[in-house]
Amino acid sequence: MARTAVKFNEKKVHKGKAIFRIFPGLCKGCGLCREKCPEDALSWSEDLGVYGTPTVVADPEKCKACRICEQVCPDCAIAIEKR
Amino acid sequence: MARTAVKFNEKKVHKGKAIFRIFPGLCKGCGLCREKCPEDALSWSEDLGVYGTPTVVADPEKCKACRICEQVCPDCAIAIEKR
Amino acid sequence: MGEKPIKGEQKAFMTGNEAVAWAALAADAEIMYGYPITPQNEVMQYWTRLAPKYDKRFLQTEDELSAGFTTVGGVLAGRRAFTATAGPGNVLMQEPMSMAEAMRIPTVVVIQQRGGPSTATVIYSQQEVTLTCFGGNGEGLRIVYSTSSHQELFDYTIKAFNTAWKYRFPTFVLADGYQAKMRESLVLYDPQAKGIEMVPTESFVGKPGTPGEDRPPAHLRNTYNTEEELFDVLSKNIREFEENAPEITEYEEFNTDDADLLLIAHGIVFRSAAMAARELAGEGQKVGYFRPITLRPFPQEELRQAAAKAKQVMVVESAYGQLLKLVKENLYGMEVPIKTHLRPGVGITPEEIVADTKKILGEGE
Amino acid sequence: MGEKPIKGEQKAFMTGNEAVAWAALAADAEIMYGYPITPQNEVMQYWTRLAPKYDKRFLQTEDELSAGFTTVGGVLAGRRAFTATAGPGNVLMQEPMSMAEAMRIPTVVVIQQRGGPSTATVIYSQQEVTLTCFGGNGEGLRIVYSTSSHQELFDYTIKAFNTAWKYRFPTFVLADGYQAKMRESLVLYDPQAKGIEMVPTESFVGKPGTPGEDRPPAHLRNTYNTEEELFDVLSKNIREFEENAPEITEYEEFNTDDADLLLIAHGIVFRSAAMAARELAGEGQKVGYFRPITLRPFPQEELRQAAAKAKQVMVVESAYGQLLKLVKENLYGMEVPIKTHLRPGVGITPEEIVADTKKILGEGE
Amino acid sequence: MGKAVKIALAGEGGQGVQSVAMILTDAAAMEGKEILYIPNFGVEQRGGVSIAFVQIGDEKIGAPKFKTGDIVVALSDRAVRRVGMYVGPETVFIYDAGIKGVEDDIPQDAQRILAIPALETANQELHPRVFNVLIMGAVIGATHVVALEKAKEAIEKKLGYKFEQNPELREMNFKALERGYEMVTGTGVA
Amino acid sequence: MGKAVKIALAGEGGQGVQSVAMILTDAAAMEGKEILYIPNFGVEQRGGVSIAFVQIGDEKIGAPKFKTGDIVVALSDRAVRRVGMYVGPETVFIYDAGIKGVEDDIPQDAQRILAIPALETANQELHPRVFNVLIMGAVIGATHVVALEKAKEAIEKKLGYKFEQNPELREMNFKALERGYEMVTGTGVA
Amino acid sequence: MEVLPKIPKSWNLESKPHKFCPGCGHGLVLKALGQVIDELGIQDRVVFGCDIGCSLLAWDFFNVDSVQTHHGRTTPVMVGIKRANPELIVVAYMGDGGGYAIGSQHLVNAATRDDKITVLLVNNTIYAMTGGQMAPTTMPGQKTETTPYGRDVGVAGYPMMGPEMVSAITQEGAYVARGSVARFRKLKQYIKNALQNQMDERGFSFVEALSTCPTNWRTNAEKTWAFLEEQMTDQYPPGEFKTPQGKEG
Amino acid sequence: MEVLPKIPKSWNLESKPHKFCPGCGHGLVLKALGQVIDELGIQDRVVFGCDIGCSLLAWDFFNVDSVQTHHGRTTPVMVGIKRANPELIVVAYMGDGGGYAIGSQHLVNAATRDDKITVLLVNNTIYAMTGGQMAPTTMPGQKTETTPYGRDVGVAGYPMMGPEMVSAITQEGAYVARGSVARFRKLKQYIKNALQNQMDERGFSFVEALSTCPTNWRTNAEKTWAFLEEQMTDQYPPGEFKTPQGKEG
Ligand SMILES: Cc1ncc(C[n+]2csc(CCOP(=O)(O)OP(=O)(O)O)c2C)c(N)n1
Ligand SMILES: Cc1ncc(C[n+]2csc(CCOP(=O)(O)OP(=O)(O)O)c2C)c(N)n1
Ligand code: SF4
Ligand code: SF4
Ligand code: SF4
Ligand code: SF4
Ligand code: SF4
Ligand code: SF4
Ligand SMILES: [Mg+2]
Ligand SMILES: [Mg+2]
Repeated sequence: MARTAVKFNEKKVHKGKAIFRIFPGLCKGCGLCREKCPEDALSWSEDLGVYGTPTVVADPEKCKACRICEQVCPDCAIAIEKR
Repeated sequence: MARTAVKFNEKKVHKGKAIFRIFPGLCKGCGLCREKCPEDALSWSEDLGVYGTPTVVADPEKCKACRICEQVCPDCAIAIEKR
Repeated sequence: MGEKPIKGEQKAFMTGNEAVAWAALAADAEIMYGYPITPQNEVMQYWTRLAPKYDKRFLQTEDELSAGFTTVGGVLAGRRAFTATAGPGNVLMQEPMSMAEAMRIPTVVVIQQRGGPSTATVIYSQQEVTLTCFGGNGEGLRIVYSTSSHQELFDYTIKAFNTAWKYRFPTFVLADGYQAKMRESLVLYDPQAKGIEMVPTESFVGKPGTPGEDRPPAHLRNTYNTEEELFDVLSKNIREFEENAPEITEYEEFNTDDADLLLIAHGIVFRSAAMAARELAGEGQKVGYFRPITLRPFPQEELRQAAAKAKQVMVVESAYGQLLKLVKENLYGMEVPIKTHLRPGVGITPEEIVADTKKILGEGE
Repeated sequence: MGEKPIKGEQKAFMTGNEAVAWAALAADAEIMYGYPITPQNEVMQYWTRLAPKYDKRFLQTEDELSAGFTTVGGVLAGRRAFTATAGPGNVLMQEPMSMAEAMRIPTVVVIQQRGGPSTATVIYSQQEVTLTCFGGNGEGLRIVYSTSSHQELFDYTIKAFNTAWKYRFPTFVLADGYQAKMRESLVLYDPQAKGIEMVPTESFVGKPGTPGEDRPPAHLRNTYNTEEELFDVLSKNIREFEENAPEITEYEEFNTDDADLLLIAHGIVFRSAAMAARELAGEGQKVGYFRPITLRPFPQEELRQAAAKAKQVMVVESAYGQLLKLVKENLYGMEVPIKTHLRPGVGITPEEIVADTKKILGEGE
Repeated sequence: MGKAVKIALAGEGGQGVQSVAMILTDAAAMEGKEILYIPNFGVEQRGGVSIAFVQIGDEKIGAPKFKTGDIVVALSDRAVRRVGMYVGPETVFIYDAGIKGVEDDIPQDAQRILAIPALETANQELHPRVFNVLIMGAVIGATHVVALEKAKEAIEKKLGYKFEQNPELREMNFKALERGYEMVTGTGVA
Repeated sequence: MGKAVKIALAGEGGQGVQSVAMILTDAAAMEGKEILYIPNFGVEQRGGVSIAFVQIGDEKIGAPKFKTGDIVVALSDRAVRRVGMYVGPETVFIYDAGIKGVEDDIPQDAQRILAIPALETANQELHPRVFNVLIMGAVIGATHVVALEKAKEAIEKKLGYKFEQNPELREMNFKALERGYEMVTGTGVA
Repeated sequence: MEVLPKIPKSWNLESKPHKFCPGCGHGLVLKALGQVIDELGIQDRVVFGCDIGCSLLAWDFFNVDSVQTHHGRTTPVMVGIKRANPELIVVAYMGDGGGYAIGSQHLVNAATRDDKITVLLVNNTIYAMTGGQMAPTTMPGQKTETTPYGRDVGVAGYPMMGPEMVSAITQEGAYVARGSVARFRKLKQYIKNALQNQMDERGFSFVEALSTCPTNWRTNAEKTWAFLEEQMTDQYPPGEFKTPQGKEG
Repeated sequence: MEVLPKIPKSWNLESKPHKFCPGCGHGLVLKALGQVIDELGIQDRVVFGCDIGCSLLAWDFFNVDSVQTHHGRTTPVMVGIKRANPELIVVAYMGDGGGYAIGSQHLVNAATRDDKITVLLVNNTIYAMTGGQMAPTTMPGQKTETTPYGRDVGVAGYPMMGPEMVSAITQEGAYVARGSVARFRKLKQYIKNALQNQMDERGFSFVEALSTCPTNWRTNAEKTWAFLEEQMTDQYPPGEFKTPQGKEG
């Protein structure tokens, strides 16, 4: 199972209200999450996703850990944990 | 056109309130008309219809020329005229 | 489960459609899916009368596409499932059967041929041979039994389930409106009493255990991304079809040694051909017959051997050259002259064949 | 009516689907009915872009049954109507086309073959030959042109309308996913400018005058009460099909005199075969080719003549023996050995054919 | 090629020709004969002429239909017209004497042509309902394809439950069978 | 059998290989060449590797696909893996030098293997958007299948309307074309 | 003087008596349709399409151009004709099997597309032509050849409510009604409204006609009427379901 | 420690990232379905059938037994399975083309028959897999590959209202709802209700999911959401249309 996390290539931001995890191995860079974040906390990241397009990253200052981005991601590429 | 009448073999009862015409060349003896006559004026006739089954004939005493029998005949085998 | 529908053997006098329903029961078929069409209707009608007594099921669908695809579903669920159709229904049935062919789903379909093309007649023909053997957008990896009597309808309907489940190709019992509607005698039997074991069925989906944990999930598909992927699947299926063909093919022949004329016919027309051949043989003429029982795979070698010994052959069928095409294809390379007696959509009597045969043999003199 | 879509001649570089749409416009087709399916989609997509400019119509239907039956309706109303489909859509199209066949309704259908059976691939194959020639529950009274280039797609789509309306048999243009999707050059033209007169259309229903008074009503049917009635209709249609066949059949051949090997191929595979033959001929080998352009009716006499002069023939196709069946059937009685190069569902390059040919010719030595 | 007797029975939908065929073939089956019986069928549920093609013999029967019958029976004007095609020079053609307007349609080339007063007899002497049994008697009389007694057994099997309630019915049916038989044998055919 | 040049171009959906093929074949068409161009296509609308099969020559082209390309270009890791099958001993194989983790997948038997810094050059010297034009330049450099000038004409035809508004774009495209060309010719392939 | 039966002018006398069984409701529906064609004066531009099912027996019923199509396919053939020549008035005539089972995709999609055609569907609760199998409209408990012990709704399903379904998916210009041959005048009016709607190019028009099949019901005249007027009418409420806006219901 | 993405247990990790395009709503619908399967604990007895259309890309999406069928034919295949083995919980997963066009006869008849199956239909207003042609659900005025000048409802017809239609023909035990991937929690609840309804053997259950197709809509993330949440939601009101009696809506 650890294999999967490796495969999906977890990156995390561990600051502010949430632990924000993005899995570039799943992210297709569609941007649906960015549009839906009520805090405008998501921006494009340097890391590239499966299709070679930018993934997203959360601004720990802004993120309220509402988990909307996680919910709307069609690829399960985001995992939010409240801290 | 006269040919048609011949073909359908008109018979008529010319008494009472109505001229009742039956065309045995059309009548299949289904009996739908008999059931629907509000005056119970129709009975089976000696004449045979297209399928060798009895046709119907109206009792001039009873018939009120309501034309229901004409209307419900699926084969257009009855023609009623008020007198 | 109720008790066995047939115990031992039982003489009966019934229609072909009834024989099919009894055969399906005897074969322990579990569910029929169907859509009405003449001359197949009575298969469903007998099945629906008999089925509840033996805990069998039936679903009348909205059309033949659905009848075929629900049958596919029934088989996927691991049941001996079947359907029956004819004519325009058989045309529609090709869509589901092309899926069954692609995915090696052992469906059983009974076809009662009627006049064609289009609605044509509800009566009779042998015009669905090409359709049943090669319908769909594929290469015809199917098994087709052409029956000629009620006994055979019964025998081969039972056998069809075993063939289908053994080899996993869609299997057809090909009869016609005459066989469907006529009454004649036959012997019904319990296959087991005859030593016929029913090939066990197997679920494609819904096996025990949690997929991905206790066992791999079934991931069944008929669509491929690249030509090469498809080619590999097709090549395997074709190879298996061809390897099994010799085991599957069946035929019947008479008087094939040194025949002046070899009659070739299938299905009910074969009966007329056989009677004609026997009569003429009785009169001292060298007339034999060859009858393919499996139209697909075709008994190629056997026909070639029979034809090799004949001076000429005559293909007799109630179609305009559908068996004829199979014969020519399978006899390719030989030079034996082929005569024909082709009557699309109408029955053929022994008398007609005798007359034609005599003319031909007369010509030859 | 808008102005002519194409004036005179015009060089173009486009996909085959686009060429079909332009051809239909050039042929003054009036309405297209269709249902999406890869690789045919762009025919509709170009037609819907172009049609309104020239006062043409389009209807996207709910499925291919409807696309076929609305096309039948459009033709009955007296319009040059057509549809296009592929693969599983072609399977469904057989129901309406069997009605068109029975009633002699001059429908035009463009088929872009894809992998089969079932959904298989959306890409390419030559596996719909049997289906297109003989699909349905009848005797295959259809006309099937197999094209091999965009120029031919354009030419034969125009011609298909004329053939259909002249002979009143359903007419098919049979191409494939490669031809549909690839781009190459061709010359578009206004048929009239080339001296091609479009065969006038005629209404089957809705003619002027009151039926039963000014003229007899059209009472069109495809169902008959007795076998004999059907037989008469079929016999007439078969006779007319066969009588017209010599006028309809088309073929192409090269180097057929005294060939050590005659390649037989159709459609886009023919291009590879032709290149292979020319290359080998260039190298001094006696290799020719024969290409049926009409697969139905089949150029039987012409192939027999060509094959008679060959030491052996090789059938090359992206199917498992569909052209091969036609060849065997039509060459029946001859003994010329038939080799095969059968690649169901995958493309065939000239190189492969050359390699195979050399092996065979080598063997022969 | 078979000494099977070929019988075509034709009439209007209500005249019961298929019941005649059913009972007749049941009787033959009881005698262990080989039988093939097929009704005509078409798109119309009623309205067409109903025909029963029956063949009874000692060996397996070949084709279900035949060009020419040994016995062809027609019970209505339309039936007369429809079954003409099954009559040949060897055929015994039987029709009901009460049918009108078919003078020109009676086949000319039959071996023998018999007009029997079946309908009249049934209506007047027996009951209209047994008309078809009377016809069955005639067919047996013309063919001897089954024994009269077996035919009675078959009738009993089929209608026994009705006879229980109304034994007179049995009487009438058997009488009809015999009358039909006599009509044909009495007129010298056998 | 044809001196047609056979080119296979493969990349991810967004990398524009089909546009390269379109412009290239347009240019060839302008030169009166015979061309056959076919994209690969499958059930997935995106997500698969996009391949353009292009053949350009003086005579009619035969089959649309080929076993072995003269030039095979791969622009992503998946593309490298996917097009290996089209590489033979006569093939010039070109791939982007920036692709990681494909060491084991680079075909071994090609005539020549070229890793060109196309992505990097486009990103750093020009603009990511002209990456595909740069690739076109490389293909032309490797094949001389059309004149560089014709390629510019074709680009002009296709993108002229954009260049009107922003003439710098034209500059950048032409530059990309030339840089691509040089990358290959400069490294000695021709 | 010989007098003619009162037969609609648009009927084809050559094919009369027609091919339907004694007491068959098809005759009544077609009588209503014939009278409507006469009254609207459109005999010269009606195209009548009949399905496979007993409706096919009407292939030469009228002196109007007629096409007999395939089972369930009359709707697309008529749509094809109408789209190709909108001047024509097309009537797609079919049974409940043809319309609600095998051809239901065509009905549903023509309705949604708002094709300017008239569909006239005969609901006789049965597959009549094939000898009396269950239809989508077979009544709960009704015995048919494929529900020999009566239609068990838990297994074989519920009756299809056609006009209700068509109403749910059609536009404002559509006309949807259910009539009955037991209420001839109403039925005729509905058919007339439906054709008028097509002539006015308002939208799709659909009439289901409750009808009789004494042959397969195995009913005499009395029971035939009773089944139609009682059971069927309870299950299938007649009336207009949708009338085009700006037009009285 | 490496942390797993929050992926439903019933998803098949081997086939992830899945084959759908970036931003495709199919992924969301299948996420909801996956979570429901997990929560109901039925991974061992669900059979998942997918249609031809982008739904086919889900043929190996789950760790549940799955069958990819033909275009429009997933309903009958699932009906066939359910009838043959009622223990299984079957989900017929399809697009608007498969469900409302080519397979509409199956949808309508399975609904009327009250088959105990769950149909989950993805409405993305388009034929996505074939490259963006008009679907029955294409919005008025919407440009597609076969309505290049926008859907002209007078010619190409009106959007198909699926749940409305299914509601009109289903029985009391049926469950009918329309959700949207923009309202994930509701959608998931509807899917759960639908499956629960099947498990309870109450009746047919049907959920339409409004979904996105950025590839064929040619929209960026912003416009994708806007089209779904504004235009589509206006045309296609989400909500529960039919809930089984004795159960709260
Ligand atoms: C494709 C196809 N399937 C089945 C049939 C057989 N068939 C002919 S009529 C009919 C049913 C007719 O029922 P309905 O439509 O209700 O009309 P009715 O006869 O009751 O008037 C069927 C199933 C056919 N002709 N074609
Ligand atoms: C019989 C048949 N006709 C047509 C097709 C082509 N086809 C494949 S997918 C599709 C449309 C899919 O649209 P939809 O059902 O809405 O699913 P989506 O791709 O939008 O998710 C079509 C028409 C086919 N595979 N089979
Ligand atoms: S929604 Fe998911 S796939 Fe899309 S950009 Fe956000 S994290 Fe990536
Ligand atoms: S958890 Fe909520 S606030 Fe934080 S990034 Fe996601 S959507 Fe924005
Ligand atoms: S309704 Fe007509 S056909 Fe029936 S019995 Fe009366 S007159 Fe005769
Ligand atoms: S007209 Fe009226 S009263 Fe007279 S017979 Fe007919 S139904 Fe009876
Ligand atoms: S079978 Fe029924 S529907 Fe058909 S014609 Fe006879 S009565 Fe009418
Ligand atoms: S084409 Fe549309 S529906 Fe299909 S996978 Fe891509 S985004 Fe999803
Ligand atoms: Mg009906
Ligand atoms: Mg869709």
